[in-house]
Order: sequence, then C-alpha cells, then structure tokens
Amino acid sequence: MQDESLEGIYRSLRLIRRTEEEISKIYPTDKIKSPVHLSIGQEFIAVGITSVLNDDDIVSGTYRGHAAYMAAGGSLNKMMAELFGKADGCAGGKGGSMHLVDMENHVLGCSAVVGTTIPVAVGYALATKNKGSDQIVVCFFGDGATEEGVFFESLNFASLLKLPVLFVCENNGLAIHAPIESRWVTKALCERVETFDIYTSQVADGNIFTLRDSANKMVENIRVGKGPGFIECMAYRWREHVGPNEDFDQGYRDRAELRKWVENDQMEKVGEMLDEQMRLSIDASIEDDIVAAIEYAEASNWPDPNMLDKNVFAG
Amino acid sequence: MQDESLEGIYRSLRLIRRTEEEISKIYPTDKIKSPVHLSIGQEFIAVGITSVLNDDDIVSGTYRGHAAYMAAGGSLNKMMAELFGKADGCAGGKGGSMHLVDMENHVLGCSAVVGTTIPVAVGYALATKNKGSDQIVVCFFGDGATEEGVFFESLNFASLLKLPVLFVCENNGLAIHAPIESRWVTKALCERVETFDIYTSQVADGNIFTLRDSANKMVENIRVGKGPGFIECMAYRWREHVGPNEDFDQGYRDRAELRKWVENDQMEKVGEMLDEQMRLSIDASIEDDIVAAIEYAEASNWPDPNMLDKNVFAG
Amino acid sequence: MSSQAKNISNRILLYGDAILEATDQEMSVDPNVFVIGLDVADHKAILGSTRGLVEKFGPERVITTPLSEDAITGVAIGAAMAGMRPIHIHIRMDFLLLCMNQLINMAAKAHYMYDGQLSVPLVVRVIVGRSWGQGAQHSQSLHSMFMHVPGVKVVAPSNAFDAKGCMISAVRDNNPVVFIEQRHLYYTDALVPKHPYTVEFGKTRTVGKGEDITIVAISAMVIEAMKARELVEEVSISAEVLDPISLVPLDIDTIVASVSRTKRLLVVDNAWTICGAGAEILASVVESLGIKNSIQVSRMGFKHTTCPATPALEKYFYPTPVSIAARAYEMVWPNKPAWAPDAVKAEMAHQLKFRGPF
Amino acid sequence: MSSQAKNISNRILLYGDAILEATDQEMSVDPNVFVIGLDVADHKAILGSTRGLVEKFGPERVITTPLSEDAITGVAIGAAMAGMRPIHIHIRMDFLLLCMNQLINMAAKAHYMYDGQLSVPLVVRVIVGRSWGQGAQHSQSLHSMFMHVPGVKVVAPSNAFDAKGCMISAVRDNNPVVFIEQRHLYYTDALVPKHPYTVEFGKTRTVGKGEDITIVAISAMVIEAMKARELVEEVSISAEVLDPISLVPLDIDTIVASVSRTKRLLVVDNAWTICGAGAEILASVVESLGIKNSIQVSRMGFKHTTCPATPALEKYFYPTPVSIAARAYEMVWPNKPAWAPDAVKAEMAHQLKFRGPF
Ligand SMILES: Cc1ncc(C[n+]2csc(CCOP(=O)(O)OP(=O)(O)O)c2C)c(N)n1
Ligand SMILES: Cc1ncc(C[n+]2csc(CCOP(=O)(O)OP(=O)(O)O)c2C)c(N)n1
Ligand SMILES: [Mg+2]
Ligand SMILES: [Mg+2]
Repeated sequence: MQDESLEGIYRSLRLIRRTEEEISKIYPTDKIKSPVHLSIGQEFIAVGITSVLNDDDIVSGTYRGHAAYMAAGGSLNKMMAELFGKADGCAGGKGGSMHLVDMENHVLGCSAVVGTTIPVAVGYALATKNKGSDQIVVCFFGDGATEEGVFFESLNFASLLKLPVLFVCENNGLAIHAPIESRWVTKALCERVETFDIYTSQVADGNIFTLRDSANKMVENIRVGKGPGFIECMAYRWREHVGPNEDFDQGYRDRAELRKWVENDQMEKVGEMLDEQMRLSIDASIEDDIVAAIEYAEASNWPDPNMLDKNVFAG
Repeated sequence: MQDESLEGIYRSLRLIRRTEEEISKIYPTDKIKSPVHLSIGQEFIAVGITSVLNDDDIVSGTYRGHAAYMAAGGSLNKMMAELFGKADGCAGGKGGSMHLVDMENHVLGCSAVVGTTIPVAVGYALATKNKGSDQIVVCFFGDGATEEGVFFESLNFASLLKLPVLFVCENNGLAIHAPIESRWVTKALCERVETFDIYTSQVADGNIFTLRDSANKMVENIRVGKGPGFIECMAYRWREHVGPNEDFDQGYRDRAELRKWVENDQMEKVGEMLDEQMRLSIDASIEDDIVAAIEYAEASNWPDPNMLDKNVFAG
Repeated sequence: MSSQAKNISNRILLYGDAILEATDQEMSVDPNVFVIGLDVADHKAILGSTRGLVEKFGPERVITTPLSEDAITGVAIGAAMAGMRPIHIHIRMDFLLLCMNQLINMAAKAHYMYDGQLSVPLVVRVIVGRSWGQGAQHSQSLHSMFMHVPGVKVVAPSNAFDAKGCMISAVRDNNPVVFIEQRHLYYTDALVPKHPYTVEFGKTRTVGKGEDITIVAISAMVIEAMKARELVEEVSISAEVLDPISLVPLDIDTIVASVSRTKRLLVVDNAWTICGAGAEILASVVESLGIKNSIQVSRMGFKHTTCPATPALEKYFYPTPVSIAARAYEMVWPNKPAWAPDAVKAEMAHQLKFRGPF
Repeated sequence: MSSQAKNISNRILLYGDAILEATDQEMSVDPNVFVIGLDVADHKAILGSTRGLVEKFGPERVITTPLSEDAITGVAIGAAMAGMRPIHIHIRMDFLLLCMNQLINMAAKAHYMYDGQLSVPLVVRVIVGRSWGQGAQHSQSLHSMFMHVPGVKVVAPSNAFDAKGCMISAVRDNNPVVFIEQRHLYYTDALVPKHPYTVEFGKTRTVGKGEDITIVAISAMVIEAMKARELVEEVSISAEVLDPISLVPLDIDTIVASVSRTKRLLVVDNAWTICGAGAEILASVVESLGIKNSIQVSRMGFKHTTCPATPALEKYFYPTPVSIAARAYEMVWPNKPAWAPDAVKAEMAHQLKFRGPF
C-alpha cells in the first residue's frame, strides 16, 4: 500500500508528524472547524502496518484517524480541506476530522463513536472474501474500543467465517483520561482474543520494525485464508485527548512517561538510518506538501448552502 | 436458599420436572396463554446451584426460567396463574412465562431478550455489595447469551469491582435450532472468561453433585469478596425450543443424544438414593402441589381491564 | 382452472411466500444479494420466508449468525459499503434496540457523512409480534424511531402483493431500508404476479374509496381498517382507507388530497401514538391544509402502556375493527350518541386465522 | 454585596454548577444516590458538572467505567432495582443508541412487566452536542424516541434554575428519567436558590407572555425563541413563549390554553421534526381543540438532514432567532411580504458565548 523502503517509511512517519504539528499550530486561529484527535507519537503503528499492505487493501480508522488516513495514502489536500470545513474536503466538509474517508485510496470512513467501525470493517472483509479478491482489511482502534461488546461479537464472527481482517489495537493506555487500570481487569487482551482462534501478537517495544515483522506474518496468514489476525501495539499519546496541546499539567499522567517514548521516537530512529541528504530532501518535500495542502484548504470554497440537503439518500 | 438435603434436592428436581410435564399436557388446551420454553432435562442446574445458596441470595433467570424460579422457591401457584394469564399471576398476567418474577422469594425479573438480564444481575450485585450485605446474585443464561457483547462488558465490569455474582451458563449446545458449532468458533469459553480474572469451572458430566461442589467453592470465594465466579454447565434440552413437544423429527438433532442424557437423568439418580417410602411421599405431595397450583390458576380471575394502564410508571 | 393456467403468473400467495419469492428472484439475478441473521437457515426458516434459500444458494449467501445483533448489523453495513446487498433478518423488531448504534449512527448517516463516497444498500427485515403472550419485549413496532432520523427508508407492506414488490424495491434501493412485517400478515394472502416487479416507495395507495372520513392505516392496521370500513357502512358512513406502504419516503400529498375532500383524518397505527407515525401524519396534514381548511383529526394505535402478555388485557391494547369503527362514527357524528357495530358482524370482522404459539 | 449577603441562597449559577449542586445535595442526604459513567471522575468532570464529587463521596459512589454503555446501563438498572438511585452520565446523547435495549426493553418496561414488583429509579444524564465540528454523531437529541415508549420520563431543562430543580426531582423519581442537557446551555446562568428544591415534572412554564402566537420551545431552543420574541416586537408581534420543561409527562393543557387565545402554534425543537416532539404537540393540540377552534400550526427543528460538521452548512441546520422570528411573522401575517429582522439586532440575538472545541 505504502512504499516499504526505508525512505518510504520515513516519509510517511515524517509526513504525519509534521502535518499534525502544523495542524496544532493552525488550531488556535480557529481555521480548523473540528475537534482534532492527534496521533503524534503513535504514527509508527499506522505506518508500520500499512507498509506491509498491498495497494488495494482497505484501511479502517477512527476519529483519531489522521495517521491511518495519511499512511494509507489518503489525499493530504483533501484531508486538510476537510479539517477546514471546505467543499474540497474529502467529505465535502460534512465529516470533519473525525470522519475522514478516501475510497479512491481505500480508506474506509472513520467514525466518532468508539468501536463502531470494527464490525463494519469485518463486513467489508466478508465482501472482499466473497468476491474472491485477495484484498484484506486492516481495522485500527484504541484500547478503549476493546471494552465495547461489539468488539467481541466481531472477533467471534470474523473468526467463524475466517475473514481476511487484521485487527490492530493501538494501546496507548488511555481512554480520554481514564488509565487502562481503571477499565481493564487484566491486561490479558491477546490471550482473550486467542480464545477466538485468532492469531495474536503484542508489540510492546514501540519499534516499527518489530511491528512490521508481526504484521507481515499476520498478513501472510490472512491472505492464505487462515482468518483474522490481531495485533496489540503499545503506544503513547503525546498530546491531549482532543485538541492541539500537551496536557501534562493536568495531573492525570506524568511527563516522565512521555520522555521514554520521545527517546524511542520512531520517526527520528528511522530518519537516522537514512542518508543525511536523502533525509533533508524528503523533509523539504514534505514541507512543500504541507504548505500546498494548507493553501489548497484555504483556497477551497465553503460548501454551497444547498449542499446541506444533498446526499441524505443515495440515488 | 433451598433445602440442601437429598430430599430437598430431589423434591425440587421432581417438582420442576412434573410441573413442566403438566404444563406440556395442559398446553394443547390453550389455557396457557404464553409461549413456554421448558427446562425439562436441564433442571439439575438450577437445583444444584440454588441448593448451595443462602435464603436471601438473589436469582436471575431467563425466558427459559421456570426451573430457576421454582428452584429458588418462587411461588408455584403464582407461576401457574401467570402462565394462565390470570390476575393472581406473579406478574398479574402481564409478564407471562417469559417474565417470571417473585421478589418476595428473591427471584429477579426474567427477560425475553437474550443476554439482557446479565448486566442487570451485576448491577443488583453492586447494590448488595454497597449495602454491605453478604447476599450474592446468581445469574443464569444460555450458551447463546455468551455471544452477545453485553456478556463480556458485564464480565469485565463485575470483575473490576469484585462484585458478588455467580454467572451460570447453561450450555445446551443450541440456540433455538442453531448448533453451537455454527456460533462459537472455539469452545474455550472458560478460558476466555478467565482472562477477566474470574474463577471458572466447567461441569461436563451432567452430575448435580459435581455441579454443587463447583458451586460451593465459587460461592465461598464470592462471599469473601474475591469477585465473580463462572460456571459453564453442559446440559441438554429435551423438548423443542419453545412449546410443549419433542422435536427430534425435525432433523436438526439426533434422538441418540437425548438417550444419553435420559440415562443420566439426575432426577432419577437422586430419587434412587432416597428411601422408597420417602420418595413416594415426596412424589405424592408434589402432585398435590401441582394440582393445587392448577386449580389456583383456573380459579383466579382474569385481570380487570383497568389494569391495562396500571404500573406504567411507579408512584 | 383453465383461467389460472392461462395466467399462471397471477397466483394466490401467502405474505411470507411473497417475501420468499422476491428474495429468491433477487438473489438469482444479483450475486451481491445475500441473507444474514439468526435462524435464517433452520427448518422454521423465519416463518417460511427463507425456506429453501440455503439449499439453493448455499451457506455463503444464507448466513446463520451467532446472537450478536450489533456486530452483525455492522457486518451487513460493511458488506453493503463494499457493494453487496445484504438482507438482515430479525425475528422480532424489538431486537433492533440492540443495534440502534449501527443503524442510526452508521447506516443512516454514512452516505451523508462521507459525502456520497459510501452508500449502504441494506435491507433490515423485522417481524413485529402480537398475541399469544408475546408481551412487552416481543410486540413493539418501532418505525417512528426510524422515521425520525434522516437517511433510513421505512416500509410496512400490508399484504402479500406489496410485500413482494416492496422487497424487490428494497433490495435494489441504495439505502438502508427497514422492512416491517407484522406477524399476523403471514396468515394473509393475495394475488401475486410471478415475475419480479417493484412497488415504488412513496406512493400512498387508496385501498378503499370513501367520502366521509379518511382513515390512514399502517401495516396490519390496513386489514383492521378495512373491516372497520365495512362495519361503518351499516351506519351509512363511507370511509376512505389509505395505505402509505412506505413511511419514508411518505407520500403525504395523496393523504392531504383525500382529507381535503373528507375533512376528517383518522390515523390508525400498529404502534404507540406519541411521537408516532400518526402524530407526524396529523401534523403534516394540518400544516399543509392551513387554517382555512380546518379538519377533524384523531389518532389510534397501541394503548400508551407496555404490552401485557395476558390476552385479557392485550385485547384492549390494539385498535380493532370495532374500536376503529366507533372512533370513525364519533368523528362523523360527534353529536349523536355513541354507536358500536352489531356484535356478530364485529366478531366476524375480528376473526383471524392466527393462533399461538409463535 | 450586602443584598447578596442577605439572600445568600439566591446566587447566579451556571447550568453545569446547578446540576452539580443538585447532585451533591442529593448524594449528601441519600446514600443510595450514586454517579456512574465514563469520565465522571476525571479533571474535566463532565463539563464541571461532577467536579469534586469523587473527592467528597469516594470512588464507590462516583464510579468510572470502561467503554461499555450497554452493560453499564444494565448495571445501573439492576442497582436501581435493588433500591439504589444511580445517575448514569453520557457525554453525548448519541451514545444512548448503544444502550437502547437496556433502556427501552428493560428500564422502561420493568415496572409494568413485573406488575409493580420492581422499579427503576434511574437518571440518565445526556449532553447534546452542537457546533465546532460535532457533526453527524455528536449532535443528536433523540428525546422523541423516549417519548414514544411508555415508561420513561424525559426532561430537558432550558436554564440553570430548572436544571437544579429537575435534577433533584429526577433523582427522587421512582422511574427512569432521561435528563437532556444541551451543550450550549452550559454557558448560561440563572438565579439558583442554594437550598434543595424540586421543579415538578408536567408543568409547562410560560417564559414570555404574548397574544399573537404561541411558541413552544424545547431545551436550548427556549433561548433562541426568547430572542426571536424580542425580534418580532419590532413588527408589533407579541409572542408567548412556553417551555414544557418535561416532555414526559407533558403538560399539554397549558399549551392548549395559550393556543386557544393566540390561535397560532409554533413548536421549535432542538431535534428533527419528523415524528418529533413538535409533531406530537401539534397533533395533540389540534386533536384537543377540535374542528371548531381551528388554528395555524407550524414546526421547526433540525433540518431533515444528517448534521454536517462544517459551520458553513451547520449554520443552516438549526433554527435561529432570525429564522424563528421570520416564521412567526409569516404565521401572523401570511399575506404580507416576507420580513427579516434588522441585521444588527439579529446578529446580537444570535450571539453565544460558546466557542469550540468541546
Ligand atoms: C461509544 C462511545 N463512548 C464514548 C465516547 C467518548 N470517547 C471519545 S474517545 C474515547 C476514548 C477512546 O479510547 P481509545 O479507544 O483507547 O482510543 P484513543 O482515544 O486512546 O485513541 C471516549 C470514551 C465515544 N466517542 N463513543
Ligand atoms: C437478543 C435476542 N436475539 C434473539 C432472540 C431470539 N431467541 C430467543 S431464544 C434464542 C436462543 C438463545 O439460546 P441460549 O442463550 O443458548 O438459550 P436456550 O434457549 O438454549 O436456553 C434466540 C436466538 C432473542 N430473544 N433475543
Ligand atoms: Mg486509548
Ligand atoms: Mg442454549
């Protein structure tokens, strides 16, 4: 799906990071007309996973969906315009940051209701299987989503029918501000998922290559019809739950935790593996892309008022 | 809750069996104005479990609730009147067979929507715990109910708060006519439940004493505050899903299976352990009770039409 | 016999068989159509309405599921987004309450929220229970909840002919369609052409012409209203009975036109009335007629109580031909003493072939 | 300062603080009252409305939960059946769609279905979102779904005074109560007595007297309607604004009495109109006034579309003081040319303190 060369991986990591940093700079100007749930620090999951996919595989993300959308190759211009509420946004401004979509680039619509996309992704996989295509569907969601009953129902059904879906739990240990200890009675998520006869793997080292290895094995299994896979990838949310800022002053978590993750920042680590010149040229081209996307969003028109009642029903 | 002597256990097994047999005899007369989901053959579960409870423990059953209701000591007269749709029914005729209730005897209301009572039972347990009482709540449900997402949500929450609830899954291998293999991708239910840090035990031998042993240990743990327990008890539904008859002619299951279970009929087995005289006198008194209950139901009035809009709201 | 042979395509078919035939025909021509749900492939075959489908199309296209209404609804939505056309079946409409999140937050909104990039051609078949102790949780008809939210179509065919035509329309529709089948309708039959045909949504049908009062009846209440229409003939009241067939889209114009003539509107719904389809129809008609064309209006439906299991109370819960006739009389002759139809005729109008258990 | 000191019990309180005070006071007097839900004990404290409760009453009475709305609703119901009085909080009403089964099939029906043996004194607090890209899934106000089903009470206080009084009533009520808090109301304040007091359900309040038209406004629309009332004064229209406060039970009599005088009824809801509270109120009023007292009626509410995220479209989605004023004018002067209020005044009426993000 996404260039799996080192350069490609770095480009993607960097693009997501820098785009979200710019989003957070623009945010106080009120040009972005939408709550934003940033992925900063968690980008390696979306990038690692999509880097092992085929071009026509399907990606399903959440309201914290910028990373999955960009990693999957969703249009940056259209995403930015969507955040600005403009007519050229990927959802014509109707969706905003929480409802990104880009079917041309195989990004399924994101949802603001936690867990809602999980069975939908499974259903999409049912269709790709039925059509005999070898597409697989990757379904991203947070640790909080695994507490919703629909998660288990979806696992059982996907496994019963051996559907080509890779579940990826981005476990950042938080649901808004609630620490996982207040929500999970044990951490035995992978063991639980295995009881549904689903291959699982936990990636705890925050390393994108460990994640890629896991994902590669899973995807291989899935493509040969062995049914769903499940990856629990530990991560850390660097910014506040919603909004552009940090929130370590709020007392519910400790900046020391952040430091560990920053030291292990996969964008930097992968960047360091690249030739300096190469890296600089990638960085420069990304800045151009972001500037262009912001200009695109600014220049785009507001949706015409008569769009309000368009697309309530499909023709 | 229920007499735990051999006689008591036999009495309860026999009462449920004979009552349901009478129900199935009456059924074709259309005096019973309600679908009936009989427990015949599965009575040993309700009886085994309730025989280890205290008088003030709470029992929560399902639409297949006659056995749990009777085993817990719910009024037989009122149950029969309820089936007849009469004013003296345990729910004044408003509930019917699927919505039995007898709060005086600690039987929580049953529900016709599968799985619905599970979190409700957990909530009741939250209240008994908060009140510092040592009541526990037993929550009966079928194998099908474990497929509903709310089951997992309930397990997680009950275990997080270490609530005094004993979950009892009556696994008869069927949901209506769908065999478990078409619904469960694996049989690892107990393993799955254990990942929520809940004590589990599977009772596969259909033996009421094995079940009582398991239940006794669970209840002890629960009472000392160790949190919920879970028992999966294998069983077999001797009659059709709903209605008074057998349905081995329908081709979805084999009478040979029934035979194994009939040979192991716990009512007979326990009966055989009793002194012949004792058994006969219990049997006779049960027949009297059933006759009396039917008479009670017949004699009871139809609910007055003005009851239609009573109790929509509590005062 | 020979006339039947000549026009073999016009048979008498039961309601459930009409739905079955529509499903079979659409599955035969479009490989994207599939059936999914609890018990769709067992020997009871959803009151016969899926009989034989699994044998003909295989278990990949007639998918039995675990008890997981919420996820399965999401699965159907996802498959629909990928271009398939699922028919998800629920043996009771009450169970939709388990999957409202998927239906309302996802299916109803997807096409709009993703600005047309995705659509959800999903049929949700639901049976509405009644009688034989169905009680509180097996008797609800919750169509007004779906009417309330933009993005879902709602149909409630009252007879076998419409059932087949609406089912074919629903399957071919590119939107989520909630397809409501009242349980008692399964005991009714009608002339049903054999060839595939569609009944267009948004066309109110005049099922009985009349001059004195317009009775709009929904789902199984069409049958009750038609019986009431016969009963009021006895007192020279000519009632026009309309069947909207689809509630979203709702053809209000035909209703308004009828009411403009009769000056009286009675809506009889197979549901509670508060914020129900009847409230909507009354309000719309009155808004559109304006103050100068004032009319008499009334609503009937479930009594505003939970549904009791016992027949002793349940019989007062539903509108009947007798209660509808009495209400119509009251509206036409507000100042005459109350009237009730002849007991024998009323009894006959009341009869139904159905008897329990489900 | 000294007058404030004299009557310290009459302070200006924000909407959220009024709810907090009610909760605190009820928890203090009744150990059975407890709070449960996602995020009820974090530093944001549900827009401040649970601030300090966990410190005061401990985590056993202010229970943070996993993301399991369905089960937690059942848990609250079970605890209520056992005699406790839970307040279950949802940061968005849209999430109730995850627990409709428990709310409708269980909470609403239990008291009836078990013939009074059980009751469910449960308060379900829900916040209705608006603006700043809330969009399709964070903006719904689904009160009509609950009005439709017997057994649930529904309240939607439009100001801090009612919020406190209704919360205390809700907690003491022996039935499930859905308590609706529109997000923007959190920026409004009112005089709120310090002592615990109740606002009785089923009493429509006249918030502005008038002669020419009756505007029934629901939840936050009361504020918009009051601004519209000012705007139409410019054209000598005297509008009466009514706030039903509770939708179940609904005091229709006060509305009917007002409309009998003004002959014009406009309902402005913070929700979709089809099968909405407005449909119900229109239908009930027209039914009860009968053909001889014909009146002019109209409804406003959400545009019948999914809610768009972009403000460029969202601004046309909601009724505003301007659109309400224009509609009222049209109803009072149907034959005069259309009118819109003075732009500057309209703008001022439009202003709100709120600005995003949530
Ligand atoms: C069903 C539902 N319940 C509650 C919310 C409010 N909410 C929004 S995000 C969130 C936390 C989700 O946590 P997680 O799944 O771990 O994702 P993360 O935000 O950490 O990426 C909650 C509770 C919601 N959007 N949907
Ligand atoms: C939520 C829900 N879905 C479907 C049904 C229809 N239904 C009634 S009983 C039943 C089977 C339940 O199986 P199980 O839980 O194993 O209980 P059993 O009947 O075997 O005792 C089904 C699917 C229902 N009542 N509720
Ligand atoms: Mg998280
Ligand atoms: Mg079973």
